[in-house]
Amino acid sequence: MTALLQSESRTSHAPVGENNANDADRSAVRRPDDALAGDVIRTLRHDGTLDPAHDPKLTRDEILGLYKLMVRVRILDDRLVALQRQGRIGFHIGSLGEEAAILGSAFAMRENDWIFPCYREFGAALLRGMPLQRYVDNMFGNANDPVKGRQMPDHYTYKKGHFGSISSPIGTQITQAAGFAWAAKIKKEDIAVLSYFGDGATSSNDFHNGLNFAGVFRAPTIFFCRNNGWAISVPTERQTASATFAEKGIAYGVPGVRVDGNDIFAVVKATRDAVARASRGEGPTLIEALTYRLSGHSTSDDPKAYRPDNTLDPWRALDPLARTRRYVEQHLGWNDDAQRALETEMDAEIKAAVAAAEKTELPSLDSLFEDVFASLPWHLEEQREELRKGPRAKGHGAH
Amino acid sequence: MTALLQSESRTSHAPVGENNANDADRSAVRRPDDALAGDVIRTLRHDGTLDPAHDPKLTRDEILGLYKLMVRVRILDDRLVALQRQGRIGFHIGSLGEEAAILGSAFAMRENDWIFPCYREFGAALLRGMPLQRYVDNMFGNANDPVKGRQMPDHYTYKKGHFGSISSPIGTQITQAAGFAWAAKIKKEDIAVLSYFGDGATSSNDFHNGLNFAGVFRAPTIFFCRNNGWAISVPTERQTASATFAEKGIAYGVPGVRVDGNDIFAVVKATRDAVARASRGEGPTLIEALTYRLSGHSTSDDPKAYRPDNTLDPWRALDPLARTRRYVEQHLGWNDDAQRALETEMDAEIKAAVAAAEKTELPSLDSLFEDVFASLPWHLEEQREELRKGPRAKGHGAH
Amino acid sequence: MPQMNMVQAINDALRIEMRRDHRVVVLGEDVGKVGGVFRVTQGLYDEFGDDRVIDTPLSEGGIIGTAIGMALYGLVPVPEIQFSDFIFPAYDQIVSELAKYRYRSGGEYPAKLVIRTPVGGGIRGGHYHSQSPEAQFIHVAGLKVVCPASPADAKGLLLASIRDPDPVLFFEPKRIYRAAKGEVPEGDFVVPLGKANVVKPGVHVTVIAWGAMLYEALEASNQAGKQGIDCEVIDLRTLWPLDIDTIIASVKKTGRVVVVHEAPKSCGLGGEIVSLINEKAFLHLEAPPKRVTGFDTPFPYTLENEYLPLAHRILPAIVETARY
Amino acid sequence: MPQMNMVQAINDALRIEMRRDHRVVVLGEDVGKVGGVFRVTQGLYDEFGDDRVIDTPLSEGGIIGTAIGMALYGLVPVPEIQFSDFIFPAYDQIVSELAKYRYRSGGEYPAKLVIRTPVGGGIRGGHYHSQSPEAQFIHVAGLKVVCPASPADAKGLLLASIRDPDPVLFFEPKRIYRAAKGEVPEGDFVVPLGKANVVKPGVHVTVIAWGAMLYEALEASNQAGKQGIDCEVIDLRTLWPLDIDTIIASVKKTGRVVVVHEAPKSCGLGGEIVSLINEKAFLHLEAPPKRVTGFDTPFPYTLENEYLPLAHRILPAIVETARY
Ligand SMILES: Cc1ncc(C[n+]2csc(CCOP(=O)(O)OP(=O)(O)O)c2C)c(N)n1
Ligand SMILES: Cc1ncc(C[n+]2csc(CCOP(=O)(O)OP(=O)(O)O)c2C)c(N)n1
Ligand SMILES: [Mg+2]
Ligand SMILES: [Mg+2]
Repeated sequence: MTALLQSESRTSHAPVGENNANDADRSAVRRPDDALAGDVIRTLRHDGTLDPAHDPKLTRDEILGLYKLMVRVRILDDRLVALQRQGRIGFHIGSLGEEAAILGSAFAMRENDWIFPCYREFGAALLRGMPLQRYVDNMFGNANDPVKGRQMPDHYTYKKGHFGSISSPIGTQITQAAGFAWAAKIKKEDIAVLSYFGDGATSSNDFHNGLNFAGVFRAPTIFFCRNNGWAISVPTERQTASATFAEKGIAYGVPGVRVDGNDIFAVVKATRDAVARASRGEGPTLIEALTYRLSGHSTSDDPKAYRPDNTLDPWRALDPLARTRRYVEQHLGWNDDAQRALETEMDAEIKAAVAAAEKTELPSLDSLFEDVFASLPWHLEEQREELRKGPRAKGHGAH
Repeated sequence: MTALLQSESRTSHAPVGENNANDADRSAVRRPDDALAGDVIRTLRHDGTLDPAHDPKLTRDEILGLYKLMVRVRILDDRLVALQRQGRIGFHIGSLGEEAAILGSAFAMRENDWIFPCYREFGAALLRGMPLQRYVDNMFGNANDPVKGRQMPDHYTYKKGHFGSISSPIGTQITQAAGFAWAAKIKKEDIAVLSYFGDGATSSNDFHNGLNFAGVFRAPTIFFCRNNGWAISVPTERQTASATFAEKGIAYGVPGVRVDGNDIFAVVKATRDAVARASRGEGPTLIEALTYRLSGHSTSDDPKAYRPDNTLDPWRALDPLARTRRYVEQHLGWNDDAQRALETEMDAEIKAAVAAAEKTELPSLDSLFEDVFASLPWHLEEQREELRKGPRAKGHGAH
Repeated sequence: MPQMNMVQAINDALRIEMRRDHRVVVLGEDVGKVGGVFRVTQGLYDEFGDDRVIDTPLSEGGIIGTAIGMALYGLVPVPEIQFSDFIFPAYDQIVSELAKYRYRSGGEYPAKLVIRTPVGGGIRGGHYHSQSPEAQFIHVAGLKVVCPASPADAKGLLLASIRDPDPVLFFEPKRIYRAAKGEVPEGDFVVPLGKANVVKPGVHVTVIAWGAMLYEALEASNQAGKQGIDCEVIDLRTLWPLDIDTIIASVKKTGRVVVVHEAPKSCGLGGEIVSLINEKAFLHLEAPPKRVTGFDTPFPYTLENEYLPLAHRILPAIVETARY
Repeated sequence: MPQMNMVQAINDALRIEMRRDHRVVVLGEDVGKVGGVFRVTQGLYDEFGDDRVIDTPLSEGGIIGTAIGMALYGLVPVPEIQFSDFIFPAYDQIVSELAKYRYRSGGEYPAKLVIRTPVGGGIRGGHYHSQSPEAQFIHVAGLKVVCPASPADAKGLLLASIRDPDPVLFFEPKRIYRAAKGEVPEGDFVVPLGKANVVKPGVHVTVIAWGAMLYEALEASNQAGKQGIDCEVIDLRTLWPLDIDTIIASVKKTGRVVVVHEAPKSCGLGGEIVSLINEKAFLHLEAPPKRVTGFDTPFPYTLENEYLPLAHRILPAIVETARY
């Protein structure tokens, strides 16, 4: 009898050699064949057919709708990076390469379900109905920004679409999602909550707390880990010594599932299954979506400093957009004309939204003091008066 | 193919029914036959023989030495509770029922190894050579208290015996132990670090951080979880939905092992194996020692409010002291006379130590300000002067 | 009116509000079956069940993080942190999340909850069962902070806190949990947040205190009275946002101030009060405002009564200030 | 002497000390191969290797908790927290453990480490890449707190911090990481902790600042000079324990004080300084000490320059104080 609970050999991270992070060759970069080995759900086969065992049975319109949204998200990403390079917005953090993971999972949620986002899921917000203008206004932090110019770009909200508040500290939304779902369970409302986070976030206090509480109280939470290989410059093999992220669920009595995150069909299926489990009262699920961050971490990051560009090639070959496009071309009659029309349309939409956003004034001085509390206490009233009467900072004379 | 990583059915906690904490019958109390089911290392069989597969091969002197120390620890525990009830000390947190887990694991460590304690391991400190007087002085918080009366009773240190500093916040020592061991590894020193904590502590941020860092950096740490069934009034099944605590190691690539914590032979064996692994450079091990808190949480706790006394009976039958005593009586010629002599001796020792501690003056006023920093900054000098010249609090006129 | 101690008064408030408002849930370590290590939640588990009085795993970050989620859903969680010394594993969720939620979401997601936690020294708890961390929360914009000194205030302020739209840290001075007894109005009863209480009017020195130290301030003031010094003693009650009007009115009358608190002196609330008085009543000051506080050391065990700003340390400060 | 910016000066200090003292290790998120998100540790990984310049998992609690363990072992860890806004998941390890280790162990286990972390606004970082949490650490006994304003001070103070026997929080004002340039002594060079720097002597108003706001204080003082107001500008450098002698000597000369800091006003270090001045130089005060600080709101994104206590807000405070 051996009582040693050994984790299986590592399949997800370093391509070769043993798990000895401290001695490991740090230049080793995860290749898809390592990452996608083992028990990973895949639906969209390399030959362009769908594995019936994991087919979410999407309608033609659903598939085309998802594909179009993937394209829109990518174009938007591209334009926002350009705007940042031009100095017109301050920052952008995108989802290049992760569109299938993000859109597939958000799509699988029911209308009454909720999303507790990380910072890369603007695609999910658009899917939940957030107007493009609202998003772009946030990128400019202007007076129409849903968060009133208080947070950085990519930190918007959209309550109407059951899309939560974004904050920068890694992981905090995980525990909050568990609490939200738990509250729904207490109130006997059949809703599920989707919480997004990265591979790096699995090391946070909140991953531990969120999964543990959800496990104990069977909160209908779907913990969706976008394993994109990196936490800024830190590769997954430096993040944990566990063989996979999915198996971390064992520590919490939470079933874990691994899915090809660049396969939008598989992502929809895995997330739907998790929603069904939650709805049956069986509690939370941890989904590890294997994908890859094809861009830098954000516009502030230069990935060349730690990741030779050619190591991306095998992952580029698995680009979720290209894979989905092949499918819609093969099976649903999509073609270059349709693609061009879509791109043109999106271009125009973005241009219009940007133009409107740039024309919009900055948030008012008074807005600096609102919403700290439900109403203004004396000390903030005094500080507001001070700012109102005082000289203005350079460049803010307008409002 | 199912990609669902299901944890096995629960063996450690609620005796019957499914894992649905929120609905579970909260009066369910863990019974040893449930707790000790499954892959649990046991050496000392119920018939009094040792399972050769897990025999640590202790010498006669070692066994008798360990047994005697178990007795001393229990007597000490008993007297300290009495002193608290008499109002002569303020607090005690004991190890009733957990002596085998604590002493067996500490015994398995090599002389150069280190211990990062929780708060119940005064037995381990004594095993590492801490003079009884030092411990008792801490219980009285007098001028000879190693921590100068600054912390509560049971918060001593013993650096000479490689025994760390005790603090009340649950779990913090786990991460520190990992860092200490990691530093030794960086310095290529062959030492291992034993970190004690309870089942409740597995829910802390630090459990997550300590195990994750130790896993990634292969720090030679032995994470020793005293699963005593309770975190004050909260039973283990409310602490986590994982089937065992040992399997939490999977989340960190850290092997987990379960051991009968009331079997001192098994505990020595499991810990020695972990030390050997660490020494071979194979990194950390998580040990779950299945034991039971036979007393209240501390002298401040009244367990009758949440745990009917008779539910303890099956665990009392597994009392580690009684089990070891049966062994030494059967095999090593121990008898009632020897027992009485030992008890008398320990009684006298404690009496003497208590008398000495009670005679010792309180820590000096000046000691209040020392050791905040290596030397006294101006503001603490001023505060010290204020206290020196000011009127004294009632009852502290003496110093 | 019935006589209650502070534990009973808080328990009463929780029961009243849980009966009235079904969104209110209590969660924390040992709060359920056993009713909390100080027995403040005793009996609530039996009345309201496991879905509303919830024993949680041992993780303050988990307690506050999930409570925020519950609040976003629409419940009104009243989590308990067993000792305020153990609030720090949840500090990130409190200061980075809870305090900023309404603001950072443009008002879309207010996160309303009340964190109850025993505070301060007086039970021989040493480093980790004695601290008073109010300043570490006041400095962070977005939190209200309350600390009652009497059973009636404990009840009335807790009910006000639960009904207030903003997140509240409700510090319960454990030294007087059972020692402070008094009449407590029956049934629904609210003491408004943001209003200090002039416990004893006077003309020579303004003494500002709260929680357990209020009684020490009163004791010292009585002793000062025997020397002809007539103190005005203010119980702050709501520590943030504080009742600046009451403070300034008193200082304008007396020109002399002593602030008392258990927390270490440096960057404590005392310093803030002194600075505000400088800003608003400088020309009225006839003596330098004094702070009588815990020392800038960890909280000690044996010398607890030397560390605390008890009456024997407050009295000389009052006398010095009066005679300045 | 070579010209350096602050990033280069800190890098230089780390390199010098790592060469001199093999116990020094650097750890944190992205500090290794890529040299930190601000490139402060650039090149150290190549020179000292993965055992001494360590990329860690994404957990500040893990970074500080293991660093404490390393320190107990005898190493001298210099962990980096990527932004001081992200220090709060480690707050418990810092305030409950690091700050108290020497004290609580009766001196047996001092835990010495230096936490480096970028602080303050000025890079359009919004709520979570802009805060200045010094007061939340000063209030806790047992920590030293440093914040340099020039490249030379950054180097000298960091070397002093690493060699100091106590734990140090070393805040690096990111707004001037590259903007502040100056001559930096080559090789080993120490600026002692606890000594403020009178950057500009003057007789009318004492202006106290540190970090990036020092330059705003200087700018405002220069403008005030044009109105005939001669300010004495003090760069605090070590925020705790602070250089009380320099402050009091200056206030005794000027009788007027303006304190500037980015952190929110309430319970900030400014309040502590004002209170100390009250205690030690009350009769010298000719005007109420003023605080020009961040507002008591979360740190905003778009209106960052309205929030910060920049020169345009400091100047009126100086003028008002001078004319009081
Ligand atoms: C608590 C905290 N620490 C550090 C950071 C800085 N930071 C921002 S994103 C990031 C990496 C996150 O990696 P991962 O979780 O894998 O998400 P990804 O960016 O890959 O989607 C870090 C370290 C932060 N935002 N919060
Ligand atoms: C961070 C923190 N939260 C709460 C407490 C209060 N507390 C002290 S011991 C304890 C239970 C610990 O249970 P466990 O880890 O199982 O250890 P055991 O006492 O059973 O040995 C609690 C909740 C604490 N000391 N620290
Ligand atoms: Mg990632
Ligand atoms: Mg336990």
